[in-house]
Formats: sequence, C-alpha cells, structure tokens
Amino acid sequence: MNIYIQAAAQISAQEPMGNAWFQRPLRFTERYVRSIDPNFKEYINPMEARRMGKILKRALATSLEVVRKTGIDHPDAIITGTGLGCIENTEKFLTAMVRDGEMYLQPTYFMQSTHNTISSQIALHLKCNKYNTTYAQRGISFESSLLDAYMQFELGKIKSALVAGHDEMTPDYFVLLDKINYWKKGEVNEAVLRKSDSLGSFAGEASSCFMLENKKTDLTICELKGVDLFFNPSPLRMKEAIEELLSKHNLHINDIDVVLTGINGDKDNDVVYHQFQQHFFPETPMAWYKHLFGESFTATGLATYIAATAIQKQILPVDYLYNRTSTLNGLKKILIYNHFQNKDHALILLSSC
Amino acid sequence: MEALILELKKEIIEVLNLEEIKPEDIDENAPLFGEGLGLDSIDALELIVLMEKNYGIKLNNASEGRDIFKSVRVMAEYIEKNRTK
Amino acid sequence: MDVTICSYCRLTNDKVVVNGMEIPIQKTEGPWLNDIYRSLKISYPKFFKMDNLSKAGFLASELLLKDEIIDKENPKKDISIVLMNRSASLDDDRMYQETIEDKNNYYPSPAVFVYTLPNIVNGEIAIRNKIMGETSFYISEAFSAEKIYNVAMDAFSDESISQVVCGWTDYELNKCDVLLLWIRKENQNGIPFNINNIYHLHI
Amino acid sequence: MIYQLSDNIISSLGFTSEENYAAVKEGVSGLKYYETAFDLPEGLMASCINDEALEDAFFSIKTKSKVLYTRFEKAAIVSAYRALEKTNINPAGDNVLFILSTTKGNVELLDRNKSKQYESERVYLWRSAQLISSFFGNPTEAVVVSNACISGAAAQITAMRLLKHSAYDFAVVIGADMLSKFVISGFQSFKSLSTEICKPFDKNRCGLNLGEAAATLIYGKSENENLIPEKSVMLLAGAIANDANHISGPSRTGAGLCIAIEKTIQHTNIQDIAFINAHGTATPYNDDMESMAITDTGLQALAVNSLKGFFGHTLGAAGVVETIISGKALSDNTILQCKGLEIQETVCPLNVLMKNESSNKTHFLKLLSGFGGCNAALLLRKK
Amino acid sequence: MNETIVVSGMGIITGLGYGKEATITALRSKRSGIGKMHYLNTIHADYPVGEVKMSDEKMREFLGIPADKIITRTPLLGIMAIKEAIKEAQLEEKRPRRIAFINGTTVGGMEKSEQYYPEFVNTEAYIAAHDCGTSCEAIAETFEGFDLITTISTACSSAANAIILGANLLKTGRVDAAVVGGTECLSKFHLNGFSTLMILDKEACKPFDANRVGLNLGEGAAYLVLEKQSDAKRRGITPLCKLSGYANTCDAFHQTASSPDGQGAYLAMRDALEDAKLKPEDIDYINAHGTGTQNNDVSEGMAIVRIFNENIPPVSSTKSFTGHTTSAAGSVESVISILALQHDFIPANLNFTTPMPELSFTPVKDNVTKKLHHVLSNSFGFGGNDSACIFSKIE
Repeated sequence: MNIYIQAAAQISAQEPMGNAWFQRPLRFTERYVRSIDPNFKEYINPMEARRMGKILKRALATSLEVVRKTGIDHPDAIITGTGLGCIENTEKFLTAMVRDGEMYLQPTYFMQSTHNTISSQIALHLKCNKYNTTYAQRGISFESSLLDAYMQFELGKIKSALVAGHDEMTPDYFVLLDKINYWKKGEVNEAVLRKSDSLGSFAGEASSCFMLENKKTDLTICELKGVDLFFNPSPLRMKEAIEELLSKHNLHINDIDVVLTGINGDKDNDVVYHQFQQHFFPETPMAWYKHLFGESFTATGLATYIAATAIQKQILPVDYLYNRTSTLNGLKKILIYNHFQNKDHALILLSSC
Repeated sequence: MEALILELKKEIIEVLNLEEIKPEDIDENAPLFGEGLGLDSIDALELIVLMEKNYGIKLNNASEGRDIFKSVRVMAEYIEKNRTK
Repeated sequence: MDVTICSYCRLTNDKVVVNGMEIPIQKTEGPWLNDIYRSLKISYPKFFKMDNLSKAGFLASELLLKDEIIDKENPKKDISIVLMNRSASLDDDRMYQETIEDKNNYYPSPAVFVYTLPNIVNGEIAIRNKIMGETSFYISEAFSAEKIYNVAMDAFSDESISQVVCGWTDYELNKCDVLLLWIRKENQNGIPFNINNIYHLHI
Repeated sequence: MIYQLSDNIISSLGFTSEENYAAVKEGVSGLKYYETAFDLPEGLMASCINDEALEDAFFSIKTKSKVLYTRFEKAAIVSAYRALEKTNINPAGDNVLFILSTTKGNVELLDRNKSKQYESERVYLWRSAQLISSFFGNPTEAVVVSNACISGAAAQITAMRLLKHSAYDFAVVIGADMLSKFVISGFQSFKSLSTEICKPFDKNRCGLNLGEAAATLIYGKSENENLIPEKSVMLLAGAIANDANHISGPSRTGAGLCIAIEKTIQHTNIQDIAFINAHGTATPYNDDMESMAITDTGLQALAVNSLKGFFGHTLGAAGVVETIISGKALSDNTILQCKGLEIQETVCPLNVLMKNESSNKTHFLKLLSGFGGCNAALLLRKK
Repeated sequence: MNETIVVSGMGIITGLGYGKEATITALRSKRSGIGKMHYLNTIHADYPVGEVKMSDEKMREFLGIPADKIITRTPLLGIMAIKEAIKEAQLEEKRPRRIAFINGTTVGGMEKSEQYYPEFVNTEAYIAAHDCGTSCEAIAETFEGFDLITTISTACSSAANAIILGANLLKTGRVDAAVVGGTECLSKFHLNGFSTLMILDKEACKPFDANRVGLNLGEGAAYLVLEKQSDAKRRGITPLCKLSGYANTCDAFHQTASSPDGQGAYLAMRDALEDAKLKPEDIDYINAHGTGTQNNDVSEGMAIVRIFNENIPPVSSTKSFTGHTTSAAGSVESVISILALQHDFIPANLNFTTPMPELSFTPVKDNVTKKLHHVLSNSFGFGGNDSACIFSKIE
C-alpha cells in the first residue's frame, strides 16, 4: 500500500496558495499574525460565502484548489482536523447569548459554529456523499485526520482522501489564550524564539489541505510513509515507535534527512524537541517553521506542506533549518515530529518517490 | 409603508450578509425564496429572529414564516399589522 | 547513483569563494575579472581575448579544478561540462552589435563575434583542461538548482562519464553570477550533490 | 530509444517536410544569391524563408493570442503547429515538453531600430521559448538548448534523456534560426562564407552558405506504440564530445567527433548503416576534419552526404532539418546526393555521393560540429 | 486485517441513570429520563431535557476528584461512563498491550466557557478547558495507560464515528484495545442553538409521529471497549457482542437539514450492511437516530423504507427515553442496542400515537421481547454526517 500527496494548498501568514514565498518567507515581530487571505471570490460565489466565517472560506478555497489541481471532485473521504473549530462563529453566538440574555440569537452563527461544519461544507459544495469526519484533539488534530485517512488506505476502504487542517485565531480568543501564557509578553522575533527562555510563542493561523491518493501520477508531490499518535509516551515508547516506523520501511536513522519540529520559542515546549533530537536523531539536521507562521493547533498541516514542498523542490531553505546548516545529505525523507504540551505527540514521515 | 419596505430591505441585507446586493436591487414584490433572492431555510430562521428583535413579532414555528416571507411587501404588510415595537 | 560535490566555486561581483573559503583578491581600478586573474597568478594569455562570460567561467573553473586537474595535457574523455545561464551570450552580443550598428563605422569584429555563443565558455574550459567529454549549454529564465541538478545528472547517462563540471555561468550588464561545481560519481568524500545543496551554494 | 511521431520543416524549399524532401530528392536547392540583403555591404548566397509565405502561414493559424511575435517566433510556431496538427497530441497537456534549439533567437532585436515594438526581455532565448510554448497553452517550462551549430542534435539527445526518466510522454523539439545582419556579418568577418553555392567535400570548396529554417520533430516514448506512424524513424543513440582544441576552428584531427561517433555506434553493426549525413559545411577545415573522423572510426566505406547545398547552414535548425530529411530518405530507401559536389577531395577520401542512390539498409548516422569545439553524432533507424 | 471486532465492555450514564443496570431497568419499565431541568441555568428552563440527575459536585465526590481540580461536566460524565466500561472489560486486571481512547464531543468545556465568558475573571483555568481535546485528555488521564487518544467532533454522530475509528485502529493493528464513545453535557450554547433552529419540543418528543414538533436535548456519556475477538479470548474475556459492520457517509444536502429522500442515511445503512456482509432481512431491530424533528424523521424514515422495502424490522428511537444526547448519542444508543441484543428485548418508541403519512411503517409502541441477532444503530449529525453501526450476537 502506498499513499501519495497529489496536491497541497495553504493559507497562512505567508502568501496564500502558491509557493513563491517558500524560498523567501516573510518574518514577523508581532505577537499575533493573521493569515493573508486570497481573493475568495475566485473560489466561492458570494451568495454561498455570505454566512461563512473566515475559517470556512479558507477551508473551502484550499479544498477547491486541491480538487482543481487533481480533478478529484468526489474524494472517498473528507477529513478535517481543527483544534478550535469555527471559533469566530462560536464567539459571535456566545457573545450574543451572554450579552442579550439568550434572546434574539441568530441560527446562522450556531449552525456554523460546530467543528464538523468545515468537512460538511466541503462535502456540500462538492456534493460528495462519501466518508466525512472531523477531529478536534488540540495540537494533534491534523495528525488525527491524517491517521484516519492512512488507516483507511491501509484497509483498502478508500482510494483518495481530502485531508485538511484548519484553525483561525480571533482577537478575542487571542486575548483569552494570552491570559494563560500562550503568547510571549514582549517583542517576538526569530532571536527571541530561538532563545526559548520564556513561556509562550506568537499567535498564528493555519489552513492547509492535501489530496491523497493511492497511486502515483505526474502530479505526485511526495509519499506519505507513516503517521502515528502517542499519548504521554515514555522515552522508551518513543524509541520503540521510531524503530518500528523505520524498520517498517527498511530505513535506518541516517536515512532521515531532516527532522521538522514544532519549536516555537516556548521554553517548556522546545525542551521536548531538543531532548527528542538528542535521544533519537543526534546527527540529523533539525528544522523548524513556527517562527514563520506562529503557533496554531493545526500548524502541523503547514509543517506537512513545507516538508512536502521541500521534497518536491528538493530544496529546504536555510530559513527553516534550526541549526542553520544548509548542507543536507539529501531531501528524500523528512520526519515531522510534533507534540502538544508534552501530552499529545505525533510523527509523520514523508518521502520522495 | 414605503419607508418600512426600504428599512426592511436594509435589515435583510445586513442580517443575511447579502454583501453584493443593494436595497434597490431587491424587488419588494418578488419572492424572497427560491427564484427571487434565492434564500433558503436558514435565512427564514434569521428573518424570524429579525421579526422578533426589531418588531416584537414572535413566530413559534418555522412554517408560519412561509406565508409571511413571500416578498418584502408581504412582510412589511404583516409587520404593520402585528408589530409590538 | 551517489554523486558528490568535490569542490565548488562561487564568483560574484565582489567575492570569490572556493569550497566555502573566500579567496583574497588584490583590487585595482581595472576590471574585476582581470584582478582575479592576476591575484590567482595564472599564466594563460588567451584569457585577455575572452569575453566576460568566458572569463568568469574560466576563472571559476581554474579555481574549481586547481587541485583536481593538475595535468592539463592528457585528454580526459570521462569528464563533461554542462552549464546553464539566463542571458546566453547577450553581454558579448551587445558588444558585437555595436560593431555593426553604425553603417559609417562598420567594422564587424571576428574576435568579438566568436564569443557570441554561450557554449564558448564550455569550449574554453575544455581546451584549458583537455576535457573531451560532452559540452552542453542550457538557458533558463532564472537560477534553478533543480535544472542544474537534472542536466548534470543526465550527463552521467553516458556511461563513460564519471565527472562533470556543472553549474551556472551568467555575465550580463556588469553583473557576474557564477556557481561552478565539480561533481563525481561513486565518490564518498564531499558534499552530496543534490538540489538543496546546489541551491544553498548559490546563495 | 524514442520514436519520431511527426515533423515539419519551414524553409526556402517549402513549408512541409514532404515539400522539402521532394525538392531535395529532385536536386532543387533553396540557395539564392542576394545582391543586397540585410543592409550589408556585400552580396550573399543564402537560403531564406519567404516572408509573405510565413506571414500567410502564421495568419492561417486561428489564435486568440494578442502577442506580437517576431519573425523567429512565428517560424517556430508555424513549424510546431504544423507538426502537432498531424498528431492527436494535446500540446496543452502537462505530459508534453517543448525543447527549443537555437543559437541566436531574436538577436536582431539588439538593433535598436528593430526592437522598438518589443519588450526588452525579448532578446532572451528563454523568453522566446516561453512565448512559443505558451502559444500552444503548454503548462511546462520549455527547455532551451544553445550549443552552437550542434544545438539541433543536442536538443534531440536532451529529449531522449528526458523522455526516458521523466513523466513526459512527448517532446516537441523545435530547431530554429533566422538570418540577420548580426549573424551574417559575423560569418563574413570570419571570411567563411562562399558567394557561390557551397561545395561540401569538394576539392574547391571555399566556404559555407547560411540558411534560415524552423523545423520540428515530435518524439514520443516507445510505450505509445499505437501513436507511431508507419514510416517513423527512431533515435537509437546520440553523443556529444569536445575537441578541446580551439573555440572557433575545428580540431585538425577530428578527435572530438571520433569520440562522439564511437559512443554512438558502439552497439551497432556498421553494415546496417545506409549512409552518413555529415555536417559538411564546405569550409576547408570542417570537411577535412570530418573525413578524418569518419576514417578513424572505420566508416570510410559508407556513403556520405551533406545537405548544406540545399539549405545552407541553418545553425540551430540544422540538426533538426537534416535529421528529418535524412529520415525521409531512409524511409524512402534512398541515399541523397551531396549537392554542390564536383570533385571529391578531402584529407581522407570518402564515398560522397554525387547522385541519389537507393539502399534498403536500416540506419543512418547524423554528424554535426560547432563552435566551442563541440561535436555530436546521432544514430537513427527505420521503424 | 479481517479479524472480528468484539465489544468486551461498556459503560453508560444518561438521564435514565448511571450504569447498564439502571438503563435496562428504566427501558424495561418504560420510564423516560426526560423531564424538568435542574442543573442548567437558562431562561429556556421550560424545555424538557434528559438531564443526568447528578450535580458536578456529586460526580466529583463519587469519583474522588478534589474540588480544586479544574474539570468540566462533559469529562465528568465521561469518567463516570468509562469507569464502568473499563471495569467490565477488565482492562486494568488483564491489560492489553496498547490501548486507544477515542472520544466524541462537540460542546467540550462550553458549559463553563459560557458561564465565565467573555472575561474569565479569576477563572483562567477554564480557558484551556474550553476545547474538545481537553475533555478527552481529562478523561484519558483518569486511567493509566492510554497510548493513543483523539477526539472526534462530528456533532451528533461523533460517538458513532469514534466507534468506527476505534475499529479501524484495531484492524490495522495499531492498538490492541480501543475505548470508544462520546460524552456531552447540556449547555446553554447548544440549547439556544437548537432553539434558534426551532427544532426543540416544549413537550416530550414524539419520534416518528405525524405530530412531532422537535427534539428534547439530553446529556450523557457512554463508551464501548473494542478489541479483536482473538485478543479477548487470549485475555479470557467473554465479549458482549460483535461489531459486525459500520459506515460513515455524508448527506451533502444542507448544513442543518437532511435530504428528503435520506440519501446520506440510506448510504450509511447500505454500506454498513455491506461491511457486515449482511442482507437487510438479517437486521432484527433498528435503533433509529429518530430525533423527533420534522426533518430528520421523514428523511431517516424514507431511507429505512428504501433499504428494507416491505420487510422493515422493528424500529424505535430511544431518544424518547434519553433525550438527544448529541455527541454522546452514537455510543449511548450503541450501548442500548447491545443491551437489547443481550436481553432479546426491543425498547419502545415512547409518545408515538399517529403514523407519519410519508412512511410505510410505524415505530414499536411497546416493549417487545424477541430473539435478536443483528441490531442496527443510526447516528446522524448536523452537516449531513451520517453513520451506522451494526452489532451482532456472538453465536
């Protein structure tokens, strides 16, 4: 069984949809960076878009982009990961409910507040009756979606899958998370993030969408070799998991060209990645990306986008390399390692093909 | 009456997020659902909220709206007759 | 197939870097490429007949192959030279155009005309080092590590070729942009020859 | 190995491969003497594409494109269009790759008087290639090969390599070069032009003639068996080698050409080769050099011809034009004469044909040499 | 990969009470759990609900969770239910090697968020508790040794989809046991939400009745422990039943409404049957989604007619007992379906009087005792997320 990423699309703090930014990513010094939106009118007609919050428009636009690229308009599965779901509409409903004392509430905000609105809107737009689901497990929501798709390919239940990760960050939610030390208090820049000597990162948004298929075509970007989730794993469990993953594909530690991590400047967060590298991949170059996108529950979708693009282009600009080395043995295998608050952990292995 | 119709048009545009549409684009005699503006059942629910919030008219059942929301003019006539604020 | 970069040379308007080390150049008021030539203490009088593109490519190849090809005499049939740039030979083309532009001052120069082909730079490097493998030149809108990688790897499809001089040699409107790589197959030492590494060596 | 699926030649002898081949078979040369041409002080023997005919041909292609094309681009487009027309290939597909072979492209736009209507980027070869491939809606970036006079062969070798290991199914190889004051004055300054019809491999050869052409060869992978026309020719092998001797003059020994020939024919029975279509520019040095290389590689008994007496030297187009014509001859069981030849005399004697002969052998060898010391050999075979 | 998946334990808490015993007793005696609201502070207190009759404090006390630990009602309900399931499956005593926990929820920590929104003054800890994943983690942490956890949030089909993911995890050999299901507490947020959609009934709901008005909200949690039949045998566990087939499809008709012909529901049931390699006539009982809204019941009913034609098995919606427990409904009703299977008993569809003119069948009005082999449980959600699971007796 092989699974290939056939097309990818993203909307983030970097230029949306295309790849031009990849070799020249923008840098930020703010604590809160919102995504750059494409012209949604190119994807969704205004009558359809009028009730949608930002996250839904982004989800639909990125989905339609991968559908357009691949021509797969009825994927066998539509799976979305979202840590917070449609938080903008949730807030609108919640605010009105608290403010107006449960009176005059608008149904639109409610019906577009649930997490599964995203997957179902995509299905609705595509008129796709097939498998449709949504994962909301904080920082591993995207990986959960990928795992679901992976297993269904493995079981031969599907031949194609649209897998996405979407999270928006509203001003109000930014303030709430600021109260619980999600964000740094002072100025944010690459040097500060690299230092990792205080709590918090900076806030970003992430929308990414991938079309997976079980056959290789001219479009194929890279191969999805594996995805695994772990809850509170011991170092021993992690070691075992890495060995299993590598041996399943006849690989050796040295075959992993880059480990792409979720280092984000938060000291409690980053120490886990440093330990991971020391224990398991002491010789392998370590890469990061959240300094260019901000922290978001489904940032791993962007990590997947970056790793896939790097494999496709066979270039990983030094901007993404944590230890600033630029000489790589190759870009055939990238391991994405992500953890959320050291509880939820995930591995994704991508490979050239 | 004409003032109410204009007011209603503006309110409908706002509450239904009909960004591209101006009040003069809405024919007050044309059906709101299906053919005309192409509104759907969720819009009907939003209009029910609008009726209650702005005019104090409480509809308990979505199907009651079916007759009232035939057109902007019908809506306005109904409001004139039944408004409590 | 494992291919490694044995040495590389980056030549721009202000720097000469070989295998990561900047080479000190004695600057004068004169042309930069001539300064490099003098600083390197090369003795190859034909250098001064060359156009800028050939000069730049030639200098980079001298630095690149210094330790690799000491023997300049014996024919080397196992080496190819595959180059690429954006402007072909337009820098020299414009100079030649000037010689024919004015009817009253019409003096077409064969010495300038001979350089109005981009692949002359391959020829210059081949002659200097007696390299008799394939010499090819491709044009690309912009520097592309991927294309350089592909055409260089394709050169190995001729089984008798074991080494390739490849890279980007562009010289136009006083802007010099050269990255030359010496690559070899089945060689363990050196930087892996891959797109990522080509890309970064050009930065 | 890759197959020729379609072809076209735009030259002074006609706007289809068939017209061109028929003229050549009849012995008609496209070379003509121009008293005054290109604003040059000297007269010129050359083979030029008829302007009006090119305009008509381009006009007959219905296009929505608003781009103002140069003469060079028009010729390339018309040629590619006519070659594609004969196939079912959708040039807008991402499995189709355009490969452009040219030495000087739009070089005449360096003349300020001629460039006013065009953007400044138009002199770049990649820009022409972009415009040509996008005329056909092709989504992939065209490859540009600029390897002096062997470009046309180098482009075919590139096509062979790319089709072998990439996702492309078809390569549209276009070779094109137009004459300009720039090019002609250069060759004149070299004193390498003959004012008479050139005499390849002749005792009294005294220089070459220049020519214009745009020619297209469409190659496909051998998997596409059902697309291959009955009289297709396939490209079996090709190699390039350098003389490492002199940038403008050919090697005195033909060392580079020898290497290229040896690599190309190493797996072939020489008895199967019907003829060698030589570069044969009719300059004293080139033809001597070729005679030595042919002799040193043990091919001196084979029939040899050069097509320069029909088309002149069409530079970046030469490799494509001459491969097409030779392929047509091979399929026609014919070995074409070497137009212009009267008394054969080269350093090493060769069997150069003075009139058409017939042969049902299956292969031919194509040779090219160019500035920069480069040499190329191609080996082709009947289907 | 084709090994049989069995249910080796389950736990439940709903308006009917805590535990399987309480549940089956209430079902047998046709005692509905729907009634007046006690714990939710809302102006819509006149809507009847299927509330779990235990305060947060009471549950904390029962579970031994200190008062200062931050935990919201949704995970509390979850912990109650998971305890029972883990115990029955003897996961602690006879530990499988790797265990997954898949939780379905949509509301998450909303019930506290809405209380403290927008300022969260002095209650910052509840900010982190807002999202769905936190509820999952809070439940997971009460049991040592879950190796893989995640949350599914597909509104009212969440728990059914958790069952499906769990089964796929087992079939691909990623884990050796999976605790799957859902939990959801009542919140003002979704009560008001359903209210704006005008699909709440002020009376007890009447699924599949011509005069149905809407649904009653409920709350609760339920989990199943799934494992491969061979693993259960190895551990010395007697499984309760098989999970013989399942499917997830999408109606792709409307964001909140179901298609009139029930296309999504039809496909879910058809594919689940195919997955189970069963024919429609093999199904002995359908535990319908049957919310009691105009739209759902006609859509689901039409789909049932399309699948089963003339031979429609007994159908009932036990939402007339529990209320609509939204994200938990899929597992709550799976537990009820399995109880039915174990006891050869079909629970009644309460409050039914008048047949729907659109449908050729009526739901079972009264409890029925009948030998059951295969039970189909439907779970449909907003956005057209339709799932169906089939449970079968091990014979």
